[in-house]
Amino acid sequence: MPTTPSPPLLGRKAAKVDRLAELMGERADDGHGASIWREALSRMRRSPMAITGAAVVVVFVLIALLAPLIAPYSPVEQTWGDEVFPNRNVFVGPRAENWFGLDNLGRDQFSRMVIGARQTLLVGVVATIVGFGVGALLGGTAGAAAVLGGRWGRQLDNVVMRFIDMMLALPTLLLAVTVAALIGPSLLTVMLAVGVAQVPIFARLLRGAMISQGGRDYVLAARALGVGERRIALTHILPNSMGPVIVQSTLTLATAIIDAAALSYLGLGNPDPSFPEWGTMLADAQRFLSSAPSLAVYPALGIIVTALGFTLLGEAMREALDPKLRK
Amino acid sequence: MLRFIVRRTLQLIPTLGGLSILLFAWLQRLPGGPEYALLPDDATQEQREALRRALGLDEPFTVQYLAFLRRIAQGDLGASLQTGRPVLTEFWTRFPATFELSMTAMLIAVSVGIPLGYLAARRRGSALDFAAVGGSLLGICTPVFFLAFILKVVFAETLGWLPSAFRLSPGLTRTDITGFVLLDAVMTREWDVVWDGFVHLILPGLALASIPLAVIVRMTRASVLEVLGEDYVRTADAKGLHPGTVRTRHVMRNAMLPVVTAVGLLTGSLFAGAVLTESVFAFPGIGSFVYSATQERDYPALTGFILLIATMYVLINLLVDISYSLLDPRVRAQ
Amino acid sequence: MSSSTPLLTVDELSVVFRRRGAEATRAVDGVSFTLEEGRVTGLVGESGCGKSVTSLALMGLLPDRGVTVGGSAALRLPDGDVDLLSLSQRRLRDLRGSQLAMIFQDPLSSLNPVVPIGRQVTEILRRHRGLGGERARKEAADLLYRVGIPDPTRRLREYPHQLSGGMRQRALIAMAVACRPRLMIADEPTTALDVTIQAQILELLRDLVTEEGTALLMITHDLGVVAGLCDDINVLYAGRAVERAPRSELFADPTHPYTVGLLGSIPRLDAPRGDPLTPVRGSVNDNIAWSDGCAFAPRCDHYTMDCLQGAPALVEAAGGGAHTHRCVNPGADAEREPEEAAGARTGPEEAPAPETGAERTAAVDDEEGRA
Amino acid sequence: MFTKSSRKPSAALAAAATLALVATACAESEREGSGGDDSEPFVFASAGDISTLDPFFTSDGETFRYSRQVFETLLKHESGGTEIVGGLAEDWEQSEDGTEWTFHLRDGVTFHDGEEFNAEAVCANFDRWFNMTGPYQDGNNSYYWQSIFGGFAENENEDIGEPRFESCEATEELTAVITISEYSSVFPGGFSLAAFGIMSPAVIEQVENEEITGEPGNFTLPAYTQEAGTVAGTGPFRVTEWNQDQAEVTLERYEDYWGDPAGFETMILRAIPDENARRQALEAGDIHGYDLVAPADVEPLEAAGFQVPTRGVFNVLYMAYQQETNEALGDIEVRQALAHAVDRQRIVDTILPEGGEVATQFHPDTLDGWSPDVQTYEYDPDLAQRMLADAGREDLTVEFCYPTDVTRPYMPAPRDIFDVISADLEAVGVTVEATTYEWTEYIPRTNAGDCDMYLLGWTGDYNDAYNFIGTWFSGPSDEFGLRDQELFDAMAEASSNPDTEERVAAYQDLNEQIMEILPGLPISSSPPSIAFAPNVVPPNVSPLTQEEFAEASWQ
Repeated sequence: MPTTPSPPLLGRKAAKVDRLAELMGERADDGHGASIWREALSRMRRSPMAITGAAVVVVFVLIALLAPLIAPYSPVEQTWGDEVFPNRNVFVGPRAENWFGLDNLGRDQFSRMVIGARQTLLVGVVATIVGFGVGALLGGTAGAAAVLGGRWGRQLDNVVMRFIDMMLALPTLLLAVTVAALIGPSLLTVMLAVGVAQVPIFARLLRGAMISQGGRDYVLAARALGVGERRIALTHILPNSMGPVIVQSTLTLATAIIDAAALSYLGLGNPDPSFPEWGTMLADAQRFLSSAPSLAVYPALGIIVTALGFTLLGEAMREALDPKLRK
Repeated sequence: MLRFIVRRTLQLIPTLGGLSILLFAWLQRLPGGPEYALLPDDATQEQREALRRALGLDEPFTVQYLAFLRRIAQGDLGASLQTGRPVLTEFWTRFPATFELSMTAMLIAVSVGIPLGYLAARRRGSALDFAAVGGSLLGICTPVFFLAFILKVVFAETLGWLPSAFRLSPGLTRTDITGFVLLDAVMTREWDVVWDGFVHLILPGLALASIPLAVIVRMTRASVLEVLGEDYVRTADAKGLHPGTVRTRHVMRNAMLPVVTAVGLLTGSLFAGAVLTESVFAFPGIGSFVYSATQERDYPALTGFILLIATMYVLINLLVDISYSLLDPRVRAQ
Repeated sequence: MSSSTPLLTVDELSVVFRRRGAEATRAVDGVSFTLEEGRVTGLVGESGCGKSVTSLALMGLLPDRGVTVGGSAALRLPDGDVDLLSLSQRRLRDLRGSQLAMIFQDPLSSLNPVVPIGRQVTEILRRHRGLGGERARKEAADLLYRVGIPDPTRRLREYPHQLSGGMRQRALIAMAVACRPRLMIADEPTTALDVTIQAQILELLRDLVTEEGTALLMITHDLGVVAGLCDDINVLYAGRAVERAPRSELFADPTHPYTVGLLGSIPRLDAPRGDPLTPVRGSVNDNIAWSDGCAFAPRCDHYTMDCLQGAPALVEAAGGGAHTHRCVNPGADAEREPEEAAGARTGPEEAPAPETGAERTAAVDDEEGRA
Repeated sequence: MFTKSSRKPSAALAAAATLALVATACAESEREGSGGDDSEPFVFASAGDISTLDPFFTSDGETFRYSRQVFETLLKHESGGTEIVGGLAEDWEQSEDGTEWTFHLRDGVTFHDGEEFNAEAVCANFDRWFNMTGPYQDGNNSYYWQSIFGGFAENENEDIGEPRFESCEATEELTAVITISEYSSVFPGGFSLAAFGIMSPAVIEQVENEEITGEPGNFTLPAYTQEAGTVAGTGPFRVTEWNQDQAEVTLERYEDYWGDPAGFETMILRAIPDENARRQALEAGDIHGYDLVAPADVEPLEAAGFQVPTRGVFNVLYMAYQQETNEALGDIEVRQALAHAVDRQRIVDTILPEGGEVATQFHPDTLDGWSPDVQTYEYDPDLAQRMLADAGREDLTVEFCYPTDVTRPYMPAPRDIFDVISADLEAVGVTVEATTYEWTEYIPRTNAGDCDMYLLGWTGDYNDAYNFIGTWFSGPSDEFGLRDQELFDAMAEASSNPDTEERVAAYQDLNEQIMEILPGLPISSSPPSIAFAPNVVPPNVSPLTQEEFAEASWQ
């Protein structure tokens, strides 16, 4: 027996509240207060595009990270070199010990694909970091200068943007070819060339985002509150402008992998055959397309699926972050 | 309007000027140096040194650059090391081929991409939409040279429907007026040449179109989706206008604005994309020449071609900006 | 002016949105009302209450897929009645612009930015009246002049962004009245405009209704507009009409707590300084499904367990006649704030136009517009 | 019009073919049987376009392929072989000391422009070349003249060597005597070089005042070298068109040719730089033959009915040791050990085209001077490992260079070859650091001795062993870091000996010496492949890649 009986009114009220809470349960307010990113994430969790993309990317990254554990053989040793005669059209296809068969020098194709994933990821990531780093530096400088205004600001913005225009006037592939031809073929060349080609894109994107953020009311409000200009640029505008840049990074990973393949095809790829990389493998294997198509098909599929994964993820992120498409 | 054009044109000067410095500096520093490309494999070190002196490669950078600028101003881009012919001549003899190829690719991209993008947007979520978006993603993610290869294997080697290489069948006689194969052939009514030129453009055109097509599909789709949600489209519907009128005058006219910009940028980049496609299809244009120029360290040709391609790219973008401002009265007013 | 049968009879209109992977939403849930020629009927409520969806449903402008429209909307035409909701798109297109016209909220975004004003006016004349070329241009200029745009021939050549906000709304109205429609729907036509312009636009609408005998369905969240313009008023909440009355009765004797709340959130000149406004708590998101009870209950100060026993029916108010409401214990509010209700009675009658500005600021939390 | 080989569309791929719907309609009507009719043009794809119609100005093989069909030289190599035989000269003799060369010219030869061919015409050509001035003297515009005949009548640049050419006299209508200052083993081979194709004297007169314009490095050759219509030789084909925007040279049969008329009425040379694209074009029927077939394509092409005749071997691929850059390689025991470490047979078996063989010395056995008694180095990794241990070099590290993006006739897949060698070296405990350069940079780098070890080779210009070994071992060089004056002196002596028999014997000695010194390891000699469509009767394929396409015809 309860010592203090509840007053009827209170009981009734409590019941009412419970009933209401129950009715409103599923409509609980989840949007308010959540950051744009949390919101975007929850939207992405519902998008099949994002899930597919993320799954591909996760699998790819896992393979790349765990490559040495997964690969059953050395990707370099020509263990079965006496079984393959490319000049006589003798190749070895998939079999029990070599799941993807042997390459043209008698190496285990599966191990090369697995280790290749790691190299490919490395190329993509470093190229993206180069593009992102340099591009964000240039774009951020120009953007901050433009937002802060003043004569110097405008001039700085102008100078940087003219430079970016210049780079933009060189179509990306030409830019990459020129860079690669300049420093000679190596893994680093590929990464730099592909990265440099992405610089103007990142720079313009960040500058554009910063300028549009600079026009927002909250910046005006911060100004009105006497917050220092530099502080506004660094702590308010910049972080709020990163969305499109981060999306672009994801997309650039895909572009980098594809562009790296193109450079390899043009003979500007990584020359060290002991580090298999999908682009180089594809470009190399094209010679055998008529006699041993699978040598080209494995790396081609690898590139396409991975690039697709990153693209899907990037596109899903873009959609999730785009206020216009939030519906 | 005129002021807009003048201002935009003036903006090109520092861009191109800076570009020329950048290019010149880059190419001067390419390893190997032109003296290696000029001489046969077994030339002696002394011969190479002599050539360096003769070429003025031992002079200070600024001296070399000023001489370079002076020559450019006179329309002299030097002679190609590979062929010994003037770079400008090389460019213009190859330009028509690449132009026709790029235009074919763009035509494919635009004529397929825009309707497809529109339909995908109109039927958002349908199988068509899924196929269009998926296909365009696939198009972007497939290395162009691999795609070109597959196209050749399927249509040229296996089916034998289309030629796998060249711009025209060997031995075909044609009257050359402007260098533009199709244009000349139409002017002279050489219909066999028109047809031959056309079938030779299909495969490389398709390969080159893959990326612009993918971009245009997705761009059109996104743009149409956005415009379809705009109030003025609802207004147009509320006026009871024919769906055709609404589609052309109200939806497409607005949705095409960003697509026009993209088409411009893509057209410019096609000249670079041609490097891959042309070399796969042995298509004798700017791209295959640039490719062999990088292989052969053909300095003057590489400098000249990149400068000309960049100029062309910049000019195309100027044209796009101008046409954009014609299409969008809001930009014009600024 | 008004004839025996109403021009438009909307009966049990319902609109359900279905999205893949999400629960169906009943945006409009059995709304009924009538429109008479020469009269202005108001549809009032917060954003999200279904008023805009109602108008779009009547115009047939809702998307084809994912939307189910129920009920009927009989429009009286010279050659017999038609049900707007079951007409073919082709037939509807013939009616839209000629018999039915609509004026939208944001005049800038409702005008095509890349087509000159003139073209946007003449295209409707060409479509429905077969006017072309010079005649259409002349007629368009006349129309612009009629809606109060000076120098109309010049304006015809201009683009929307070159016009002021009020001018744009006038141009939109010119398009709406171009074919002398029998029925006009105005969806928040003044929300995006300056206060002074708002008044002018409202006056213009009033004049058009009076002169042409058009029936006007006025959709607004702004009680000031309602007070100044509407003859009959429907208050919508969560897709249902919660109260319906002629203007004077509604302002004099609001019975539904929601209506009372709306009226309570209007600042008034005759209220003592420092008197707090009494806004309605929460937002339109804080409701429950009508099937569970009164959707307004979570925001209502006077709900009882009875309110949670299924949807309340639309009943005649104490005053009787045309005044109906949907509330199980309507008395509570009347008791609570009698003097406020009384104040409202006199207020809107002589509501001066400028007041609407103040009302607008009071309602700024409703800034999402149509989402 | 294009013709197609009529193979059945594969059903599996047909599904993917919807994109080309447009083309289906045409395919049927355009398809026509190829072969039989000699008026159908024969299309041959090379890796690059030609650079000039007058071959004198170039050193480029693609141009020579064209010019050999249009211009003839005094001497030439026998069809399909390496023996020097009469060309425009029916026979010839040399003086005892090898400085006076008398050529007895063929009778009844006419130039394409109708001019008579005679000794005057020959001397007009040589005098023209000898008396060239200005930009014509630039090494870029007269490379082969300078390599064979030294300098000019008046050298305008101190870098140009002394002239070896003295005079050309038309002693009789059909007898020309060419005098040189001193004998060198470049003769008589030099007279067979395509750069010295004999051109009509009327043309020479016509172009006398044409100038090379531009500056060094930016030369523009005279207009007549760029547009067909002026040049005229005596060959079985005359050039009727050079379409530079299509990279296409059209040759027509010269009906008044002195020898057997060409089998094709029209022959077209087209450039397809990409090796895969060349193969696909042949398979698709766009061309009827191409050169530099990848070894891996040989089998599939043959299986599909294409002809891939085997050329004779006339090149060598070697792995060089730089004895100074890496002092460990200065140790003969290390060099020998590494030689034993490499499985050259596997390279020949798996990578090189059929007909390739392991090389025992620095030129193929087709050349006189090849010695059967050179020291050989069998594949024996255990021995290699032991020898390295004996030399105290168990932890040897070498920087190994190979070129990218290039197919040389002696080296079809540099990267694959490097891969195999590097794996072999690693197997005996050597650490291999891979470095690559693009071909144009690779040559100077290796010449300058930047690489410890590298791959390189040579294709002969004519049948003389000195053309091979003299290239490398005639003097101190940075490419091998070789400073063996004794060897160099012996080389010079051999080369200037006009007596062929003695010279050949000296070459054999030299080859034996070289293989003991082991400056590098000769890897292989292999034939570059050439392919033809099934309906073509191919010409005799030449080890020197000097095919005479007049011999070819439709089946």
